[in-house]
Amino acid sequence: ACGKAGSDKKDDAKGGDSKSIGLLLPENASSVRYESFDKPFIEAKVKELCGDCTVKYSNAEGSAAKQKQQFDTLIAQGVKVIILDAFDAASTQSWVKEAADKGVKVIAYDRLATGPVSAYVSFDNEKVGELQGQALVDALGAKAADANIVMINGDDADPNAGKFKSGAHKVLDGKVKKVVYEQSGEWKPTVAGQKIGAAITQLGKDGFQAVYSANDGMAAAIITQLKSANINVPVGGQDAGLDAIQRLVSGEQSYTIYKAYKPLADSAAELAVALLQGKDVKAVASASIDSDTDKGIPAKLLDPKVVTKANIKDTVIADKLYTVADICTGTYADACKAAGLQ
Amino acid sequence: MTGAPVLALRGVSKRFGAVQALTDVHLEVHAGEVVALVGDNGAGKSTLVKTIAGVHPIDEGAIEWEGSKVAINRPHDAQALGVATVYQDLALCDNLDVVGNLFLGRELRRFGALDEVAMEKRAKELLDTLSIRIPSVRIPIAALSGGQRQVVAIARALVGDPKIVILDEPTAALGVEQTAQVLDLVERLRDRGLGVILISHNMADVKAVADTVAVLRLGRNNGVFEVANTSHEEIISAITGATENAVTRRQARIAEEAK
Amino acid sequence: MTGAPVLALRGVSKRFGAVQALTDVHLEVHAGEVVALVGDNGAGKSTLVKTIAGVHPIDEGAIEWEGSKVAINRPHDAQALGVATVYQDLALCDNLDVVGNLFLGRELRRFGALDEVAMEKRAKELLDTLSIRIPSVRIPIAALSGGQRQVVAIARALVGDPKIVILDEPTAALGVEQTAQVLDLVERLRDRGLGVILISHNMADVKAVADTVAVLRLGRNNGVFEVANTSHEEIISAITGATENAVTRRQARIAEEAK
Amino acid sequence: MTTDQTTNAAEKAPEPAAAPAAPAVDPRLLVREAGFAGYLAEFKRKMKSGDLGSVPVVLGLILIGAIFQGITGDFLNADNLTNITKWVAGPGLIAVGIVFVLLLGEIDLSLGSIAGVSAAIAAVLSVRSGLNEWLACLIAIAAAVAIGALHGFFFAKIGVPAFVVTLAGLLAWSGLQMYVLGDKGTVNVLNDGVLANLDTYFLGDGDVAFTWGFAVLGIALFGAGQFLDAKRRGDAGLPARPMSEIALRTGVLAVIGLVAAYMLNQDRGLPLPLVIFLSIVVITDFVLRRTSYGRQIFAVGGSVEAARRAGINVAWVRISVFMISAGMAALGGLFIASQQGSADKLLGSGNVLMNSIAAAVIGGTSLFGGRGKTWSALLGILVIQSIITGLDLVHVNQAIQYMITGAVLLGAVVLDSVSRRTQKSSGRG
Amino acid sequence: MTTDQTTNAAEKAPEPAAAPAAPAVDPRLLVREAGFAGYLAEFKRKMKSGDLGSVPVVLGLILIGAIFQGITGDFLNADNLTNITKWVAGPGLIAVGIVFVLLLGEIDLSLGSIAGVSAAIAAVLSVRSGLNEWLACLIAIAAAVAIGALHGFFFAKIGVPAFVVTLAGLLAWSGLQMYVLGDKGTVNVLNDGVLANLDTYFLGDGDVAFTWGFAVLGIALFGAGQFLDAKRRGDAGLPARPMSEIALRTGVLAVIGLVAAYMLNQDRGLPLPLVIFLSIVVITDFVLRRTSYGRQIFAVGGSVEAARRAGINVAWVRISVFMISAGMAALGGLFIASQQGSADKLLGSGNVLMNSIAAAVIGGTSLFGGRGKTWSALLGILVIQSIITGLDLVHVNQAIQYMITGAVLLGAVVLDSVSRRTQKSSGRG
Ligand SMILES: Nc1ncnc2c1ncn2[C@@H]1O[C@H](COP(=O)(O)OP(=O)(O)OP(=O)(O)O)[C@@H](O)[C@H]1O
Ligand SMILES: Nc1ncnc2c1ncn2[C@@H]1O[C@H](COP(=O)(O)OP(=O)(O)OP(=O)(O)O)[C@@H](O)[C@H]1O
Ligand SMILES: [Mg+2]
Ligand SMILES: [Mg+2]
Repeated sequence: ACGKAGSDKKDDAKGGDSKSIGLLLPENASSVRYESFDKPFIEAKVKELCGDCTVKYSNAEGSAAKQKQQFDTLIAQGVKVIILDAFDAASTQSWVKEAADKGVKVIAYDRLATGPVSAYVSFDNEKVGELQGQALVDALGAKAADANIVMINGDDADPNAGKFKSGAHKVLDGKVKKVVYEQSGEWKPTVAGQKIGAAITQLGKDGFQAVYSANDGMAAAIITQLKSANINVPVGGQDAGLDAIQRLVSGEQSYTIYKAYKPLADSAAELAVALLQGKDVKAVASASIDSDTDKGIPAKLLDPKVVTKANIKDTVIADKLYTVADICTGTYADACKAAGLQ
Repeated sequence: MTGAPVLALRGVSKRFGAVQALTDVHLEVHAGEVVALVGDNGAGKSTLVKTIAGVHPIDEGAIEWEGSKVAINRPHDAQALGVATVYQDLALCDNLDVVGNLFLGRELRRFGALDEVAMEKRAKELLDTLSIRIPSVRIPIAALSGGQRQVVAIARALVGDPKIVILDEPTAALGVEQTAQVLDLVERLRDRGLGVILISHNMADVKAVADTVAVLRLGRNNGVFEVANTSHEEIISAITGATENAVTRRQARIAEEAK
Repeated sequence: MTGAPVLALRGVSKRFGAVQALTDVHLEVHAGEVVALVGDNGAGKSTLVKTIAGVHPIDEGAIEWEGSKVAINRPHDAQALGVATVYQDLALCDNLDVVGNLFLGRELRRFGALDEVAMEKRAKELLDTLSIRIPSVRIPIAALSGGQRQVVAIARALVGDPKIVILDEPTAALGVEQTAQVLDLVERLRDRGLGVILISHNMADVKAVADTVAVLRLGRNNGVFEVANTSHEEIISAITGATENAVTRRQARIAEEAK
Repeated sequence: MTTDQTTNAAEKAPEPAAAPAAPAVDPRLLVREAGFAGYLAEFKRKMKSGDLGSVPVVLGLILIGAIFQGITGDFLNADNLTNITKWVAGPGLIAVGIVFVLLLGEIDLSLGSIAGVSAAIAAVLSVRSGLNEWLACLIAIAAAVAIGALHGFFFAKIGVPAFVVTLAGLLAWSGLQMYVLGDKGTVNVLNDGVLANLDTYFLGDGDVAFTWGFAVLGIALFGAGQFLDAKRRGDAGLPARPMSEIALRTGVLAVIGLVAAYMLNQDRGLPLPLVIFLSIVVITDFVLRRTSYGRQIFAVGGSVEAARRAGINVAWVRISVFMISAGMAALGGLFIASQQGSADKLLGSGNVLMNSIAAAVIGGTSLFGGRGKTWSALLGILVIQSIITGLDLVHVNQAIQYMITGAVLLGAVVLDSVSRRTQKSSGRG
Repeated sequence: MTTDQTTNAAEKAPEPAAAPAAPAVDPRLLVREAGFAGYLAEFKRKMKSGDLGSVPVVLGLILIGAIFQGITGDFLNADNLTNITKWVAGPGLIAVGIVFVLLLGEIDLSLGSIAGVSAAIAAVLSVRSGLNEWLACLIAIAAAVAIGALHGFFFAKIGVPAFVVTLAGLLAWSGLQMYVLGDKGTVNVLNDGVLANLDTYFLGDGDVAFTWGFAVLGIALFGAGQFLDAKRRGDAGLPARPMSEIALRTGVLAVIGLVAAYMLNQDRGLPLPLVIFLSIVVITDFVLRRTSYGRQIFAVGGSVEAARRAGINVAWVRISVFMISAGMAALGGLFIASQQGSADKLLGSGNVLMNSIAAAVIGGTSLFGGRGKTWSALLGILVIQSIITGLDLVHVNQAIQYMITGAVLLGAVVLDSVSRRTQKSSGRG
């Protein structure tokens, strides 16, 4: 359906509930994606599908307890459908059950929340790890078999970090010589930078031939430290942040993983509107997945993509995530020309 | 003593929450005059001193300096006029050493930096004139005895070049010898033409050095006396507000027992 | 005064870092005796008091209580023996009100909870005997004048049932009337058979109430005198360590000027 | 009594014995007139001189309620208010612990980690090891108290500043928390178990009688206590609150209590977390204000040296306060675990500690030691939780939320500080 | 001079004038004997009475070095040591700011956020807006100083406790940080630009002459300063350090400086961050110990009321200290941004503030105000960074890392506190 955007909000809040969709995102400290992509994309798609629907968004700032409060607040406001990107997916069992008892439907977004959720949309996180591993092997090319690898993983407390790690290991173990240093960077750039410093000290400048970084923020710090030690080896991350794309252009970073947020957000919005209007979700979520607590959840699983210097144009620019002008600022202009972006 | 007084309080009042500490108090101090301010405990002497020194601004009334009205809102204002104050609670920085405390706010400098050597020398000289033994001028105030601190506080008032020196019970913690030195000091200050306000509970000391005695009672003026023409008993009865009081009772009883 | 003294110090020494504050000090206090402890500023009087009260444990020597040796390592030990102390620096809790300070550590209780009513009544009675005006017993100590605090500290020592009361310059901040009351109090304590150690720089007060005068000089004993048979001058020269000193010089000068 | 009479009586009739010549009451003290008029007059004077007590915080709460109700229309819903009363228990209990530490003039930065570690212990023992849930909770709280004792020991006996001990604790115990939770991370609490019920149970399963009963009991106890106290003081000849004032106070409490009860009954009834939190606030308030132990805490907070010289065992007071605050934090941690349905690695981290400290301070507990009460934890956490919930209802952008929270916190405290400063210069600081 | 002589001189020859009868020097003071032997004797006495100064921290550093070298064999590599000296600059500069605030007896919880926000401002202005990088950095630092002034204003003028102002600041400025970084999030610093070079530049591009020069200059200045001071004191008749002691001190410094220079030259030379950090420590140390302004800071930290009565503008001292600390934090933030190659939303959050506070305290700055020096920031942050780097070399599990960091921090501070307590009971506390 279409209709005028920006319909009367107050009306909505009073009349209820069949017109608003709750959106709960987990944090915004480690990645900018939530507020710069997921939220606006979902809002836009919901507007497109249902002109007088509104999205009520809250962010849990990295706390499961806070997210629970936001969850209950939405229910107190009378919201009937909630898109939940659980900060701690294992915690949500009792919440989702409570909500289901009150007739509130929950869509697990990005992370598979436990409890009787109505549908699940996500990227395949293990796949992300596998792609990262493969991209690193590709970046090494023929030298891969003789290469020693340093791995800087995400925070142990984040379940997705474990999936990235195991996915990456699945590919790397066997294709490279050895993972010679592996530590958690806690998702923090400064920490990651210091870990790589320790690795250099211990292994020597020639002790490793590539660095796996779980995300781009840590990759940036790793690259800075490598540069200062005059080491030039492939480094990759994930998230496809603007800074990472710029590093791809300048050749400092080898790849990043682009999880096209748009299809993910669009699917979630479609599912939410469908649930709001009482339609079947199977039309969108045709796959099926089991969580720790429930079986046969309708699911839509999307494939992430690897971005390298070569395919920037076909991915993030084509998806209008960034414009060439965004990327090719000041110091990157020359590199952009060389890469054929300008 | 003619001419405008250096310092004059006209109808000063001060209130703390539910307590009216000072009511309509008048006081005059001339150059070269020692005014003793006496009164019972809690009479408001220290409060009066603090209003002059700028610690508490006054609620009502006026303060005149050399004949013209001035506003004293913070200690800095009083110091700028030339008031040096030794507080009853001393107000020293426990963590600084003796030299640091003596020159606090008026450090000697050399090429912009602190001149520790000059300050240390001058500190020793100052303390010598007050005949006190202090283990070392580089010891933090926290390690000094009560009397030693008191002397440091008195010496502080002599750094700089004040026109009026206010001493709030300066000899309370002092030994006989140091007390004598402080009384000498008060006389030297008078001779140099400074005005001195001396608060003391010791009538002997008051009679020894003061020219005028101003009595406060329950936060109000209760008479100003020329020391030369006033007896001990008159002052005490102005302080206690009665001719019959614990002091006279005690004396009477002892006299009786002696019989 | 026969029998074992209630309290006896035998060869007590105390050192603070680089300062030897007490060296081999002896002191005896009998029941019903008022011992005045006098000495110059920094002589070590307060330090001595604090060792008895358990604030600083002694380094060497022994403390005897009713004839037997005791160890006093913390204030609690001294209180348990029956020593009540009024410190020179008062040591009151500024945030508690007068009642709270008076009964601190010895609260009156009723059904396990504090009995504020009984404490407030008793506090008023205690302060009345010391004839001090305090705006209200529910005012925090921070709002009191120097003398008012001192009286609260003295009243504190009378709560409980001590055998020895130590007063470190109790009248330093007091007015003439309150001083008289405190001297009365000291005599009442003696009459009740308590031992009293009184520190004071005021020789008149000392001579008025003390039975014995113990002099400290530079942290060492410098003589014990029977008050009855000793002149003012003798004590002063024991304190200052010289017959010629600032006091005598001042007197001589004044006498000369008077001529 | 009027002041003039007193003065004259003292001056004109000096007693001849050694008995006092001066009255203990100072004639300059502007004594409050007896009766209700005097009460009102004093109230006005206090307002003017800035001695506002809890008034600004309560006004703040009303303002917050009005603003968010105006914007969203949902804020004063019964279920939203019920949610708020449930959610204050966790951070509120931690704030009670903070009040104890602040009264000592110290700070405990590890309370968040302690909340997290004890929630982890309780959950792991009851779920993974299958221990009885009550026992698991007890063990968790005992572990926290032991941790508090350890902190207290290093602080009071070894002399390490509390700031540093608890900073180290903050790191160490969040390490322990991860270790206890193990590789699997998050542990869900048992469905309908003790831990789950801490947050979700409503007394008598929502029976309205419980709510009314609780409210009426509280009001009656308060009124009777005030009345008996005033009577005893009057009998002993001490100044006492006039009956009219007692009636007014009890009346105000009654209105608040009954309205709250009515609101709660509109939703699910009387939430268990509210009952427990309120009871603990009342008990700790009694301990602090009416027992020797409480007096000792204030004394140590006011002047360590004076307390020591009064024969108080300062080390023990300090250690015990750290034990109490750790115990409170543990209890708060269990409520948080119950609320989120699990114990995870991040429980108690982030803003939890900050919010609890802010709550204590907003409620009026001094950061400088020796002044405060546990009620301030209740008032303060209500303010904070109302703002958080209100902002969640408004769904504003996160960055703006941060800034608003910071600004409101500052605003609340500025009001409080200004009033306290006026108060100080009026000599009651 | 020997003590007996002085006493006798004073007692036997009382001057007849109003001049002093007693000497200013107390005969009971155990004066240090002149010459080197006396120095050694005093050193022994100090050790015994617990007045250890920086000795335990330095011993701790040596111990940490030895342990990690033993375990990994890599710790004392030239490049590892160079890395450590580079990495200490960021948190170390924040710790210098903390030292200033602690000297006032206050705490600033917002310094981490301030570091973050100013890194964000510098990066956004220079990269996104294309401003000159020097100008961008200056604006960022100026913004931080303004923030500090705002905090100081609320603290000093309005009377809000510093703890609370900066807690609110912590939240508000991290909101601002996100807002400045905007939707695109992380900003890379310019390649080879000013910001990038803060961390990566080595003086003279690694020319060994710079390292040697810097070391020799420092040693010479120190020795000359000590010598001139002693000479002036001697001339004025005041007790002065004996020449032998000055030689010893200069010698020790020379050994440390030259060894460090040698090590650095084994790797990439003299890192810019080390030079800047050391220079700032030296300058701030001079300001604190040798200027009236520094004296005023100590006075306010020791007793606000005494400082006020001495005519010191307490409000200005407080505000300016918050400005200085914010400025230091901003500079620290720029170094951290340079180190990680970007400014992001997390910069300055998490452990950054904790580590800086811990550094100041470990280094010997008192949490209670009025005692400390900026050198403690240097020593403390060296300890902390050495532990972190050492643990990274050992590859221990994150949970264990947390616990070890906590435990070592505690250990270092216990030693320090015990020594300080002994010192206090010897009357120098
Ligand atoms: N905590 C301490 N640390 C170091 N030195 C101290 C300490 N307390 C006292 N002293 C020193 O011990 C000596 C004796 O001090 P004490 O306070 O006992 O003197 P006092 O006789 O009470 O003097 P006053 O009459 O001035 O009160 C002084 O020289 C003082 O500097
Ligand atoms: N900051 C304050 N707040 C409230 N009341 C105060 C404050 N300062 C002083 N007062 C009250 O004012 C009155 C006068 O106190 P002040 O200190 O001036 O007395 P004083 O004459 O110096 O007495 P003393 O001889 O004991 O030192 C006292 O009743 C005291 O309680
Ligand atoms: Mg006074
Ligand atoms: Mg003394």
